[in-house]
Amino acid sequence: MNVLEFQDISVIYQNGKTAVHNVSFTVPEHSIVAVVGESGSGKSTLIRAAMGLLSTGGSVSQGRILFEGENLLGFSKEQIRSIRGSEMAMIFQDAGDYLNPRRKIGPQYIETIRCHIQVSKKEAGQIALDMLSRLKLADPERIMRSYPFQLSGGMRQRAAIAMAMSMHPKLLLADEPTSALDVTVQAQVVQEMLKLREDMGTAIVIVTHNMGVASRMADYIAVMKNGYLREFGARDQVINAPRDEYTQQMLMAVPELEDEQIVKIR
Amino acid sequence: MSKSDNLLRLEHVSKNFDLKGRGEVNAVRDVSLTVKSGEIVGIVGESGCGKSTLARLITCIEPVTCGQIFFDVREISSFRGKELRAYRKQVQMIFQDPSNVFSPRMKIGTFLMEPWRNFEHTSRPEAMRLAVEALKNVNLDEDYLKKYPHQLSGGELQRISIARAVALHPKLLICDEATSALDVSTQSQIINLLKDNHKKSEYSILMISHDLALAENFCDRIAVMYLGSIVEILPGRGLRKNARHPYTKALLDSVFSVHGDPEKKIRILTGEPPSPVNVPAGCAFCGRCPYGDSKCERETPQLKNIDFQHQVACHKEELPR
Amino acid sequence: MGQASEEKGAVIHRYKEWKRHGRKALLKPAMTKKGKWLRFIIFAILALAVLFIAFLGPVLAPYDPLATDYGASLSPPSPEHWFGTDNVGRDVLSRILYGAGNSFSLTFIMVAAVSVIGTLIGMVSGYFGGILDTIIMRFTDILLAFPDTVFAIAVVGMIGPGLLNTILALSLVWWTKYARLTRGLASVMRSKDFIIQAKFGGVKTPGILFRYILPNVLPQVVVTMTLDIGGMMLSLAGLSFLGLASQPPTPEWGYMLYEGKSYLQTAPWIMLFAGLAIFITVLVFNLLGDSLRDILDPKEE
Amino acid sequence: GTQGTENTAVSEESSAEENGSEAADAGDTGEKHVNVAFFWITPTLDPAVDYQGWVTCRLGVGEALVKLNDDLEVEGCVADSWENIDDTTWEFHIRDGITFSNGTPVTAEAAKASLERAIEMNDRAAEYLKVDMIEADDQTLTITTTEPNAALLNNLVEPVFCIIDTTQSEESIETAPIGTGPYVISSFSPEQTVELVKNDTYWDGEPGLDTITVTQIADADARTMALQSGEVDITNTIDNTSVTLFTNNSDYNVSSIISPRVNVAYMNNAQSSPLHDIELRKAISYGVNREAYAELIGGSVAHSAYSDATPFGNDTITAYTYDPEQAVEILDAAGYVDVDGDGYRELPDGSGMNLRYLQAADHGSADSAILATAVQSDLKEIGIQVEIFSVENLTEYQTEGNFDFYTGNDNSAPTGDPQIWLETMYTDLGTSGKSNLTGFQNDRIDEIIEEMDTAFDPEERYALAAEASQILNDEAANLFLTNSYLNMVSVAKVKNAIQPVADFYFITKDITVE
Amino acid sequence: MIQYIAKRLVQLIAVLFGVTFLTFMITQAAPSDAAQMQYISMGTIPSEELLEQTREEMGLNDPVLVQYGRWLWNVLHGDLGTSTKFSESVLTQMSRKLPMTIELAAVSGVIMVLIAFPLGILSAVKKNKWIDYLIRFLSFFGISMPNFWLGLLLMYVFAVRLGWFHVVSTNDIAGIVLPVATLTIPMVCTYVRQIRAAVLEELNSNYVVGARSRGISERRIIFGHVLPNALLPIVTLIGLSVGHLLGGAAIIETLFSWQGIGNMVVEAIRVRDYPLIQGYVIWMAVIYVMVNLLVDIMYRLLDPQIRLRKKVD
Ligand SMILES: Nc1ncnc2c1ncn2[C@@H]1O[C@H](COP(=O)(O)OP(=O)(O)OP(=O)(O)O)[C@@H](O)[C@H]1O
Ligand SMILES: Nc1ncnc2c1ncn2[C@@H]1O[C@H](COP(=O)(O)OP(=O)(O)OP(=O)(O)O)[C@@H](O)[C@H]1O
Ligand SMILES: [Mg+2]
Ligand SMILES: [Mg+2]
Ligand code: NI
Repeated sequence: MNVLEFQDISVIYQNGKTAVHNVSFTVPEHSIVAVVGESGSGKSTLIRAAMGLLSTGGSVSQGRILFEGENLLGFSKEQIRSIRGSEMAMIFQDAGDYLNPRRKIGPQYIETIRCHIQVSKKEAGQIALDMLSRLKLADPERIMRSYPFQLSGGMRQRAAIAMAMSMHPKLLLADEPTSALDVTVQAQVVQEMLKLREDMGTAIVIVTHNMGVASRMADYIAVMKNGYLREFGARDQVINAPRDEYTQQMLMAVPELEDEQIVKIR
Repeated sequence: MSKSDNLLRLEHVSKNFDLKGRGEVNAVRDVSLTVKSGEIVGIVGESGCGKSTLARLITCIEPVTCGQIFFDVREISSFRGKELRAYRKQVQMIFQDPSNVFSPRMKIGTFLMEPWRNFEHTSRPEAMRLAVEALKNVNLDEDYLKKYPHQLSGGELQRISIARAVALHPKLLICDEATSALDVSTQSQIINLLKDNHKKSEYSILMISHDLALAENFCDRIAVMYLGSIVEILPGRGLRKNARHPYTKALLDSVFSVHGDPEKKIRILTGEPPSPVNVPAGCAFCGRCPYGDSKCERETPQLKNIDFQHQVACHKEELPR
Repeated sequence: MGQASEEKGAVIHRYKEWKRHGRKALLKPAMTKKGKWLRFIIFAILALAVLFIAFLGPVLAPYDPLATDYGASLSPPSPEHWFGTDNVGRDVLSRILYGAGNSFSLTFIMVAAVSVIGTLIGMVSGYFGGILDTIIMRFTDILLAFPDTVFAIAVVGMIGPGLLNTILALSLVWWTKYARLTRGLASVMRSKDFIIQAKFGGVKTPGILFRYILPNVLPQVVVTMTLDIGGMMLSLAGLSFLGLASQPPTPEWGYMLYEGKSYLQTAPWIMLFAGLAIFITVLVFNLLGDSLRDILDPKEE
Repeated sequence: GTQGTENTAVSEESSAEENGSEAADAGDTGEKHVNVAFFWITPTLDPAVDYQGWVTCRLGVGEALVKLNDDLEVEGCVADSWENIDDTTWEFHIRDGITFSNGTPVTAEAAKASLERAIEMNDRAAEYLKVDMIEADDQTLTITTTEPNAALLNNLVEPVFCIIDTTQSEESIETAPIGTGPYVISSFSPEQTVELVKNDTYWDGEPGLDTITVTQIADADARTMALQSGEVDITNTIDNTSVTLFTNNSDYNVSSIISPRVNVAYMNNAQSSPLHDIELRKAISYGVNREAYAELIGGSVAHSAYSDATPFGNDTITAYTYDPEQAVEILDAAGYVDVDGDGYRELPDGSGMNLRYLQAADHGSADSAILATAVQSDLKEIGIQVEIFSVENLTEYQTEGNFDFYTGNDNSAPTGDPQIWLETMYTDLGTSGKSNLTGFQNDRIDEIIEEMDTAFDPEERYALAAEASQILNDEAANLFLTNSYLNMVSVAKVKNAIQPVADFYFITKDITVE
Repeated sequence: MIQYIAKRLVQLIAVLFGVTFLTFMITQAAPSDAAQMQYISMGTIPSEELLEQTREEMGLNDPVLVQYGRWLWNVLHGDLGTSTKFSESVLTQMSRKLPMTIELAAVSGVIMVLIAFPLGILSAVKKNKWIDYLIRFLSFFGISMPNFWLGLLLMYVFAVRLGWFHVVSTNDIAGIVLPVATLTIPMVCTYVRQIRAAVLEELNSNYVVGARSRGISERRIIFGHVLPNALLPIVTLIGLSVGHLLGGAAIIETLFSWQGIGNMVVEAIRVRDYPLIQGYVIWMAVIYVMVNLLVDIMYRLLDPQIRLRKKVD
């Protein structure tokens, strides 16, 4: 069964720009789909459309987005709100930016949990702490007591993942979750996300610039350019036998360490 | 050591930023490095490790806190006014984000003519002609002269920056993450452009990047920085093979390869770089280093030659490769 | 002083702007570019019309604004005197038309002088920073803390009333606003890559100030200037109303209000029309400035 | 005060239909109350300080030994009779049975103490009386002067000489001096309000009201509007144009008289000013249309330094009439011609002439500005250029002598006597010539003043004053423009609110409500 | 925190010195000195010798710095001199006028907040709906109106014609409504736009998107996140404008015969009452100091980024 399915989606912004053209692809259960493509190609637009969080003036002009078989676009505001965060969650490039800078992580976390299940603050706090420790974050209590800016980028990103995962959503949408991070930290986050899928079976759609990350994480890769989906396929096929010319070009352009290049030539 | 041999020499250069009562940022700590004429030297390291600061020190945008920088045997910290301008004519810089480099309200033409007009006092028409030529050099036509920066793409802007930077035949070109804001395909075009250009004219390049693979592809030598200091300088080729410092290795391990084996286990480095504010003595990497011991905590390791063109700052030189 | 006071200074500055003009709605309705231009053009035409009237006032005025006619004093609006006459029988319409010229030229001179001085000081202070910058900014901080008119009144009080002194007093407070604005922009720009790049292009300091920084602060300065025309006009009118600025019998709107105040009931037309003249002009320029900001403010993009 | 608030509440309810002239009703208590607006209430009420006595006097709290009636003649008050024993000795008899409002009898001793206190504390008081010695014997008060001072009787009406109970502490004199008037201060907030209650032991019959609230409203327009809005029941000195709102309106009573105040455009007779030339001054005097001004701001045409309200000699004086041709003739003859063709005449030596006219607002009244504008406009007609400077601190400019004209709205007979005024404004004699800012000098005027010192007969004094007036006119000393009106306006309920000619009076025992 | 306040206080005292010195110097530059003013207030022209003698007595011939020192010494002892106009101590004058100004400032401040907040928030939340357009349109009117003109019109309509309120200041409702209205109408108009902008700025920030993505309800987002955050700039500004109000709304106070400090200073200026003007300026400086301190403290309390920066590094 598919968790998410884009059916012929087009998104248009108020200034008349069509940012996404007739995109269709599916996200099967427990799978990781990486969306790659150059900047401005509509990657963020696409996954934000699924969340119903298009920035001002954007709207889906055509197509359907099926979440577990139901058309999200037909949902009422309240309906979509109730599945956000619980059924499908999202993380962003700079997690700190997407948390209220003037409130501690703890209250925001608890608030999120209590938006979806009827529990006391204390219980919610416990859930939060559990989740944080599950993601192997050192000193979860301190994280709960910290303001976003008091944590390093990596910590924040992982805390954000924890927050997103605490309702055990079926789908996690990640918009460039590692781009703002250092390579060493990026590796940590990538590993974490892979573990999530293993442990909880969450399907993940990850938007990234980094072909290396896409290649390492994804089961399927979607390549976008100028709002069009150029290629969608299983990871091995896209990486090793790209059909689309643009994909080929792009893969050629990615610099690789010497020893890896040998693999490529082979 | 002849004059032409060492174009740029940094000796124990440090830079602290005063945070006004909240301590000091040790952005660059005791860095020594040489760049030979015609050589391409890469500087890699994570965000915030002091790469850009180093570039700003070399270009006299910020004064050094201590240490000396020699350019063609002359110490640059004393440069003022005319001398400074003459120096900057020889040392050009290309910035990370091309959209920040252009004054939003200045036409490309004016921007391009600037070096000739100011350094050579060329007449306007002549400067214009030279500008067109410079544009051709980076595969752009003269229509661009009349455009405004916001009408162009990042790649085009970066080409124009390069065109201007190499216009007056500098001796040293500093590229501060010159391609990291661009898409991969644009990135490779720019890199190729730089490569071609470098072949034609004999300047040195100091290439700052956080992309190890890119650096390996492009540089003769690579300096790896961690928390403001250089931990290893090694030849550009065969990074994985040569790397000795645990940090360099960890960096290499963190790189995800497109064509690598997806099932390969990710070896991760725990923790994150400490804050550069008031860095304690000892090996800066010690806290995250799997081999760190009490000596590492106490003593700051110095760069030592261990091979041709290969220096490492680590107490554990004998560690397995 | 740390960032707290820097930020606070910025907030206070914004507040001042708001208080003077109150049009700093940072986010406008997401209007299309065309809509913005249309709005701007409409207000520009209106503003031009006001200016047109101001400078053609002497031609358009049916009477000599100074000619008294004791017999016809305080006569209500009529076909001969559209806006009625004042306490010594002068034609109110003619006085308003002539007054437009006076009110405008004063306001313009002031806005121009103040913006040039303020912008220069702000640019230099922001670009070079250092102790000079600190002093200038502390100074403006203090000036910002005083209510504008009251400060001007106090200065007028010390150096004596009169139009020139009033202008001086208002300018004394007002330049700080431009200085703050441009200083803020310049000090941010100072470390911008394009300024550094200019140095690599061999541009000398004056070149950087005038060819790189100035063009980039100019749009904001122009917007502020447009908005200031209204604010300045109100301040001037306020001081005139307290009898501290204009001298009789010069037709000037604020002063006409001052004169007309005693006839609020017996000859309301004097105040009504003078007040309306100020109100409409200020409104038009406020709207113009607002729409200009929409077009020029890069934040909108 | 609570009283005021109550009334307000009443007027608020009824105002919709009746515009709140109910205020005097004071609800159910049956108490007779009015709200009065003064244009000025002092920081303290001590009559001996500065001009504060004027306020004490206007409040109906303080009374002097003698007072002025509406013909500006002296009448008895605290003293019921007096005698001029010789050139330097005056004997007053203090009314029998008169008491201060606190019940203490007013003896000659008490009056003496009060006068001496005033003389000690106030230079003006000393100047007015030139006292050598005061003696008190039972109800008889004898004043001896150092030199003949024929103006003494008149000068004693000055409110600085209000007889107050000096046995009070200095603090209570400041906030609530005890006088002999019809009303007593019950509370005082400086520069804002005074609450008055009636003096039950008043010597001259029962005062017409139980309580009064007096509020300071400095601005004439505000006073007008406050009257209309029902906040106050009585006020005075409102602009002439505003008075038209109340005349022919049965809701209000208007009491209007010609005041002793004269609107003057003083001219600088000193060498430093072009107006030093009498021909120029004459031409200017012919060039101003006083009749029109009188119409414009309300009042009568002024003939001289002394208002029509004073008993000294206006009808005998030949004054200037509006005659622009004559003015032009004089100017042409004296060599003031327009050489450069700009429409304005130059000085005989050919240099430009632009006369500085200093104009200052007087108690918030617009009259001085109107007059300045009118004079400017009229003089333009005969080719004389005048530039008006609105100044607030007139005195500062006057002292510098940096003016050609300045405005004045002056009471030339503050105590009903002509001498003081002439002495201060037109001579440099002795110490008293303090305010002769225009540099006027005339030997005959100096003589007249000396004669006045010993002219004890009022008729003689009046004749001297008239002569002086004529000289001032002949010399074209200043532009005496109009005599102002004084108005007192009250709501219909209020009876007997009459504007007295001497404007240091206001609240009288006669004012009452129906 | 206490240490911080102490530090700020020291800085602010320096400001106080600066301001007082400046005023003192400006007064020195005035055309007539204190000796002249003394005579002028008596309406007399002193001779040169007399003037010189008085100057000597008053110490006006001492070096300026000595005079400033003496003056400051007196000020520190609560002696601000004697008002030339009212021949009364400046301190008494001011202590009489201040309560009035404070009353007006407090009432206006509260009313302004009560009106401006709901309107501003409404306008932001209903961005680009007709109510937003209406509010913004009206606010332009309020801002462009000369406030004394507005005051006079209000006075005429509501006091003279309708008789609802008083023309002249009194301490009851009827007396305070009009000045407060005249003061608050333009202020409300500016604040509505400001609050709208601040709320919109917050609404457009990423954390709102973040909160939405976590399924938090719109109401909670607005009242739990956006408003508290928007409060920081707004509260600061309101603090400041209360500071301004405390400086006395000169024109309004004059117009409504409100016996406050603004009215006083206008009068003082009219008659060149330098000691009174100086007293006023000192009061303003004190307000500046207080408001600044309050604003800074508020910043520290409300913005954890600033409060905790030290610990972060
Ligand atoms: N609010 C908006 N209004 C108008 N156009 C928009 C808006 N947001 C995005 N766009 C446009 O839509 C296109 C797609 O943007 P999007 O952010 O989805 O790209 P992206 O692939 O995520 O790029 P990046 O890799 O830089 O994040 C871009 O051309 C962008 O300019
Ligand atoms: N002007 C400054 N004042 C204070 N600290 C500074 C300043 N400039 C840089 N730093 C600090 O110095 C350190 C090094 O900064 P630098 O910009 O050189 O890093 P970088 O290696 O170029 O990072 P990136 O890859 O993100 O560009 C950082 O911690 C930074 O915060
Ligand atoms: Mg994106
Ligand atoms: Mg950098
Ligand atoms: Ni080590």
